[in-house]
Amino acid sequence: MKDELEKRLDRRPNDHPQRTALKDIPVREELLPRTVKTPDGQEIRIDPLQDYYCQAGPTVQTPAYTRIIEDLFNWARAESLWILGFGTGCGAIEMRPLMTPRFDAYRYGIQWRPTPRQANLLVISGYLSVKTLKRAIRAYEQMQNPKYVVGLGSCTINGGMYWDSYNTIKCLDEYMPVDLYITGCMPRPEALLQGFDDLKKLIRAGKAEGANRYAENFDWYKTNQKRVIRDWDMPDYSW
Amino acid sequence: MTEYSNRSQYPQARADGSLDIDLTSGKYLKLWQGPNHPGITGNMSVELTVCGDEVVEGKTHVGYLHRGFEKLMERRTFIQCFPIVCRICVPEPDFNEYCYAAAVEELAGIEVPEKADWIRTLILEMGRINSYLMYLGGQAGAFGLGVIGQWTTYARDLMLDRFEELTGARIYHMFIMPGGVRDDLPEGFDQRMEETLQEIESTLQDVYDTMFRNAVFKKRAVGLGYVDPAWVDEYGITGPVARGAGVAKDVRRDQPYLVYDRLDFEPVIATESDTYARADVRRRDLLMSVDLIRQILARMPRQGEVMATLPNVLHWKIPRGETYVRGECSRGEYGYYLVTDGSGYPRRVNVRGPSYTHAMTLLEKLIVNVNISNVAGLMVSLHTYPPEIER
Amino acid sequence: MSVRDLLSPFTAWKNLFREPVSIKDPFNRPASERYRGFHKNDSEKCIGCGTCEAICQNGAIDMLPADGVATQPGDSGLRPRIDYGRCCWCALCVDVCMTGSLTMSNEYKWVEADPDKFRFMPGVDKKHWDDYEDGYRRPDGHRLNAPERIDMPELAPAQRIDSFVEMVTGYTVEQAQLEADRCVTCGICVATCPTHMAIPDYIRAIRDGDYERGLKLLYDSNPFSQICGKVCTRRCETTCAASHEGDPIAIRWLKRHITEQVPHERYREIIGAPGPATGRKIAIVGAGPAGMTAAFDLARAGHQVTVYESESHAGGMTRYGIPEYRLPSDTIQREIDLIVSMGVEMHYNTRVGTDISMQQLQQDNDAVILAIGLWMGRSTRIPGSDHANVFKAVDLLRRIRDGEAIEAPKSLVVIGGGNVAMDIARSMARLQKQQHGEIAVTLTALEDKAHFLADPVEIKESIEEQIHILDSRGPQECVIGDQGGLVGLRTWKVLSIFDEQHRFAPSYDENDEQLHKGEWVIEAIGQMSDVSLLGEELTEQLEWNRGRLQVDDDGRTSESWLWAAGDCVKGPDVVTAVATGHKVAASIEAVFAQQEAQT
Amino acid sequence: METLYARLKEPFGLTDWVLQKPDLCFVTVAREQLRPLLLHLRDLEGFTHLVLLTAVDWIEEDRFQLTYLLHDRAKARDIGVRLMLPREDASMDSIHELWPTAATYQRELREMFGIDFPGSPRVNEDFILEGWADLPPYRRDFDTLQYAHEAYAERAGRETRDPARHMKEQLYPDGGQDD
Amino acid sequence: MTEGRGYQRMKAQSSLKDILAVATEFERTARDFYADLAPKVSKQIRYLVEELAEEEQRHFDLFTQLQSRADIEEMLQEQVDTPASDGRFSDCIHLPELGDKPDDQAVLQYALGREHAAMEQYHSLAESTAPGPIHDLFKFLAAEETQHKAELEKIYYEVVHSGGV
Repeated sequence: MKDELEKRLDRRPNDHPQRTALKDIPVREELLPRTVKTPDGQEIRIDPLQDYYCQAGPTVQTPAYTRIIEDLFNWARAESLWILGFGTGCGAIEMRPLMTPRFDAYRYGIQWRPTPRQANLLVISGYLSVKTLKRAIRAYEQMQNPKYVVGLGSCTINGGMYWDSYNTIKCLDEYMPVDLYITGCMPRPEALLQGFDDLKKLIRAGKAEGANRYAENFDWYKTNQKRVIRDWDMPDYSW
Repeated sequence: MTEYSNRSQYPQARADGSLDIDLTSGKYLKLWQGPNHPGITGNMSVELTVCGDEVVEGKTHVGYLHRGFEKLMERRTFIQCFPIVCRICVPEPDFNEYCYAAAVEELAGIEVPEKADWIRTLILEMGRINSYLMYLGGQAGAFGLGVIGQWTTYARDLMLDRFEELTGARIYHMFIMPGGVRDDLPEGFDQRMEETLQEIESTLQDVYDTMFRNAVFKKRAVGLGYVDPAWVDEYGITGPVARGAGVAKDVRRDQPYLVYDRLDFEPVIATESDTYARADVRRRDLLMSVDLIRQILARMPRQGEVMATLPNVLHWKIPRGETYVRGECSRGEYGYYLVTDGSGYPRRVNVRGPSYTHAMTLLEKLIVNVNISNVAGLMVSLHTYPPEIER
Repeated sequence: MSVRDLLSPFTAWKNLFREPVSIKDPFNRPASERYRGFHKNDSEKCIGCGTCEAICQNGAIDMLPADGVATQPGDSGLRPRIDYGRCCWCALCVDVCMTGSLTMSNEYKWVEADPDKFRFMPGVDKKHWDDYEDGYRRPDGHRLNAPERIDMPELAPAQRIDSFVEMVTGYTVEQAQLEADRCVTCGICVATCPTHMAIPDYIRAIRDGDYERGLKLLYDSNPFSQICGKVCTRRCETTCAASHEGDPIAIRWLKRHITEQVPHERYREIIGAPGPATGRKIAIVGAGPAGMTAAFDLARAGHQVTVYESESHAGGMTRYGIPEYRLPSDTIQREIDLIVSMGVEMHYNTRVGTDISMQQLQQDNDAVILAIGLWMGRSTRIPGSDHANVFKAVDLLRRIRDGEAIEAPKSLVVIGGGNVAMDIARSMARLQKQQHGEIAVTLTALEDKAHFLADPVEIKESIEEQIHILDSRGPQECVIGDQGGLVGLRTWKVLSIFDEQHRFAPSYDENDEQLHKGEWVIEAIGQMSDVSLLGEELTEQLEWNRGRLQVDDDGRTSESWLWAAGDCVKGPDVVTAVATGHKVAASIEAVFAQQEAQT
Repeated sequence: METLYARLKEPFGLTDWVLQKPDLCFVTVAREQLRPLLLHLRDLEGFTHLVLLTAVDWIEEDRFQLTYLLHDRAKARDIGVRLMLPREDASMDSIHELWPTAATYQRELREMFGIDFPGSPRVNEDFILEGWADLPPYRRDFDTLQYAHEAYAERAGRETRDPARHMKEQLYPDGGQDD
Repeated sequence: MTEGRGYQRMKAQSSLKDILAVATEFERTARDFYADLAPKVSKQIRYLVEELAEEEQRHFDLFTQLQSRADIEEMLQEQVDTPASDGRFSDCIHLPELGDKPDDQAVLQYALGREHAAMEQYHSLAESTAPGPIHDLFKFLAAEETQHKAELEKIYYEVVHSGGV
């Protein structure tokens, strides 16, 4: 899998003369261990990296049940696509018509959720700036398994019109496992519905294995992520 | 102005003007609102320092949508810039197209056919309606009135249908080209537009009844985010935020462009200068746009060209010069500062969206003392779109 | 707060009684008529010029060879492949498409698990939206480049009709810039130009105002650039991408413009001096464009070149076949002087075969080039065509260019519809105007107007100059009066010239007979080479191919020492002559190099 | 506008006056005159609104142009004040006390052009970019395409041909006079 | 062969056999004429004459074969109405004065006239014979000559009408 991904993507050396030495990136203030006084006057010691995050990496989730049960589960998963309401790029603007009466995605079991913990579908609605990529990875990692990623718009596929921008990533599948792409700039609500419908079919067929791909190739994805996120100041896995 | 604060808890200012906030004291909590947060206007975030449920300091963080347009345009020819500018502001892309086209036309000395000016005006007003409808949904949603957003998004979608049949696209229209507009109005457009306008008016009446005459909304919006008229110049405030403060600032009237000098309208103002007043200014402005569209369709010439003859755009060079072109978009003054150097590429483009000042300095000023639950409502009331800040 | 504020929101309940606004089937909702959806390309119409690729700011378009599409003059054989991982559907590619082949459908749904599948070649890779009717196409009149050519300023008919002064005055810098601006730099024309001039590059030089670079580019491939700038048959313009939906770029006039912008004394320096002497000797028979081009190349390579010319001046047909009003003598002279300045030895008034034999040339030189052109006019050989007042156009044109005083008849008839016919008709009209004040020239051609061999511009200008042009007339007889004087030409109406297989098979309507009055009849139907100078022996030794000298691709004859170039091999056309001149020179160089390698 | 220029030309040493359109002009001012000029324009001439502050990189001339665009609403007119800065270690006086919004513009200029505005609030904090370690991206000598090529993976499988070259290869591979 | 003799023969005899004999003679003389001409013309246009000679040889061979076939003996005795308007056929049997060194145009003009006459003649002969092998033969020959003439006209146009530039 890793080899295949490597092959598909035109690799370029990370270091080039123009780039100056990295700034010395300190760990975020919030992540430093500290002693905090609670409102009731108690002093407690907090080490965020220990206390807030899981130390283990992601694991592959294997079907634990018989075929029939698994199919039933997949049917249920397919009919409950809960999208994380994280508008990462311009495509987010077509999500609103989609979720409102005219296109009414709710009738297809699709709804918006405000937090990653409640969502199983991350829609990357267009280009990702490096700054947003960092948040998108955290959001993705915080989502429960099984989870899916849909790339929306040509800019997620091969950079789109930001192909020469210094601040956006070009191929989304380099940084997170993508189950489906919907092309367009931007795709219309109908195209999104079509995409979600196709995703449902994939899930029902048990082929939407992005999360497992992520777990299997975690190191590869991390390397790619860290290659572009130059100020990596967070735990490697944000679960 | 409602008094929310209990100043005894407040941090003191240091000598350099920043606040003396000691997170380890336990008095303060750092709370990030956004970028992934339902109460945020687009992909941005506000770093809040709260004391209890009251904000003592708020810092706007942008850059999540930065694509470097101003840089990208420097390596695109003048015509190649035309499709990318609309991406700078998603909910109201047409202003980018217009301002860019007008700046290029001015520096290149291109005369735009009159009919194209009318169609451009029509499109800009249609875009304004879209943007306001989206705003109303957002503003209501920020205070828990979810249904308004359902209605306005539906109404907006009807307008998107009109956009689609006129321009060939729903969101990024890429219709206002340097030199004019791409095409004429389609057959039977007026009729369908009138139907859409009536639907929008009816929706707005519903919105008025359920939002503006709603005790909940009034309770939360009145008095929130007071903007002193004196700040208008100091903070570079434009558009409905300024008009809500009683300052009748409207580029359409002050420095008429396109065909605004041939249309009848007066800038909408309110004096209370709070979230409610601004919402109401926008609602009335929206109705005015409905009226303007009717005026445009009644008065525009139906014959003639819609596009000037361009030189071969593949090697179109524009002599050295600089200019600034502004227009009144739904959030305020939108402007393009274009510098050319005689080559086939812009030397420098600076896009100045109204959110640049509203979401940064003004929001950071207004957010202090606000209850956390009202932060979203306050942000929406400034009607800011982050991509036009960072571009 | 009032009670009203509490009650008013309840009006929302009225929506209970409303029809739902949801779209019942959002999966099959067609987009609007103008929607900019997925691309379509009419592969037949597309010429692979790559202008779509050039304008795409997303770098979404690649030009690649397509299955079933052949590379041929006017069609690169490439077709656009679009990457939907890049496209933004701005449709600039549709707007700029030079042939109008690229359009858009109103299809918009495309979902894939594999991101590599979003690349496709519209019109070649079949898609279900290929036959969609709706979708964006360039609106009428919406152009991103000016479709109309900048008119070349020229003397009005009244000003030019009584003189041989050059009628075309040349572009101003502003006009040339505007015209050069129209070029989309696709380079499709280069393959059509016989000598493959770097057309887009020198047009770019005009846009940049860098005329010296432009001149260098011209002379890199064409030492007759000044002449071609005025009289080239400009086949390049027939394949110009701009010609599909507008006027082709005035490539010839732009070339002329470059040559006019550079001071003549700078030419030699820009073009560069010849290389060191090699001691090799080459004889060239004929100082026309082919011979002189070969002379230019070979002299620049350092060889000793001698040119034998039977006339008193060099230039061949450009001097003796083209009237002064189209190509002034000083232009030709400048061109020739430039070539001669590379160290070419000229022998004028020397007729090979009479003054010096081919055998002699063979003995004295390492190689001999035959560039003898097509100097003998063909006759229709209709009855009466041997009358003293029946002339051949080439002969007359030569006499006029030689400065001979010709007494023009009061009326005359020209047979032929090619450029030579136009040249002689217009030359004679000028003489008539000068001598009699009246013009009475009738021009008859077999072809109908749509199939005239002459340049349309020539026809237009001839009509402006009061030449009476009759198309579809088949000459039958030069009618001789009782006193033995010529009365005119009798013709039949041509019903058709070509049969279904496009073969020449004229059919006449014998009932539609006309007599065109004329004291002279001038035949301008074709020319041939005078190969008698070769002598019987050499003629027998050489291989021939259907009446022409048999040469290989490089212009080499069956005799290892003899090459042939120009109209006598392939023509008649100045720029083709130049191209064959280059070829022959290159071939000789290659043979020399081979010989060097062997010794 | 002409009278305004005539009045201010001498006292503030203005040069390169351009009347771009009836309600917009540009002038160039020397660094030490900038602050007095802005104050004069704001307080006495009615140019109370700072529309924008941005920079242009004239790398060939080795300098940055700062443009302060001011708006006078009462008279509906604008003036663009240009100021030229040497490119090397570019630094300029902050005007955030004249207009609080200037601080944001100055932060952006600091980040995108590397022009320093000492004393401007939060001027050294990341604004739009995060963890940026290269040249400030709006500088002309920063090549965004090259950066994108080197920093980000692109999908393989793209290639293209030049029509003229392809035709030469196909139709007259050896016959070209012009290579 | 002198002028008029062929024509007389054609007029007088009207059995198919005789018609064939005249036609054979026609092709034979032409073949000989071209064959004789070939070495005389300049080498550059010799191809033209040689091609013409080959063409006539083919026709001549065809007739010779036909006459030697026994199975059509009977049919050959059949009387047919000879076309009245056939002057050209016999005219063309007569050898033209092409001069010592004819050029390509002269050769082509002669050949064209000859093909034209032959074409018309075979055409009318085909019309006046009853359906059967002979009828088909004349039809075939008429088509042959028509095509041949078309080819020659094309060559003529290309050689003579180069159009001029």
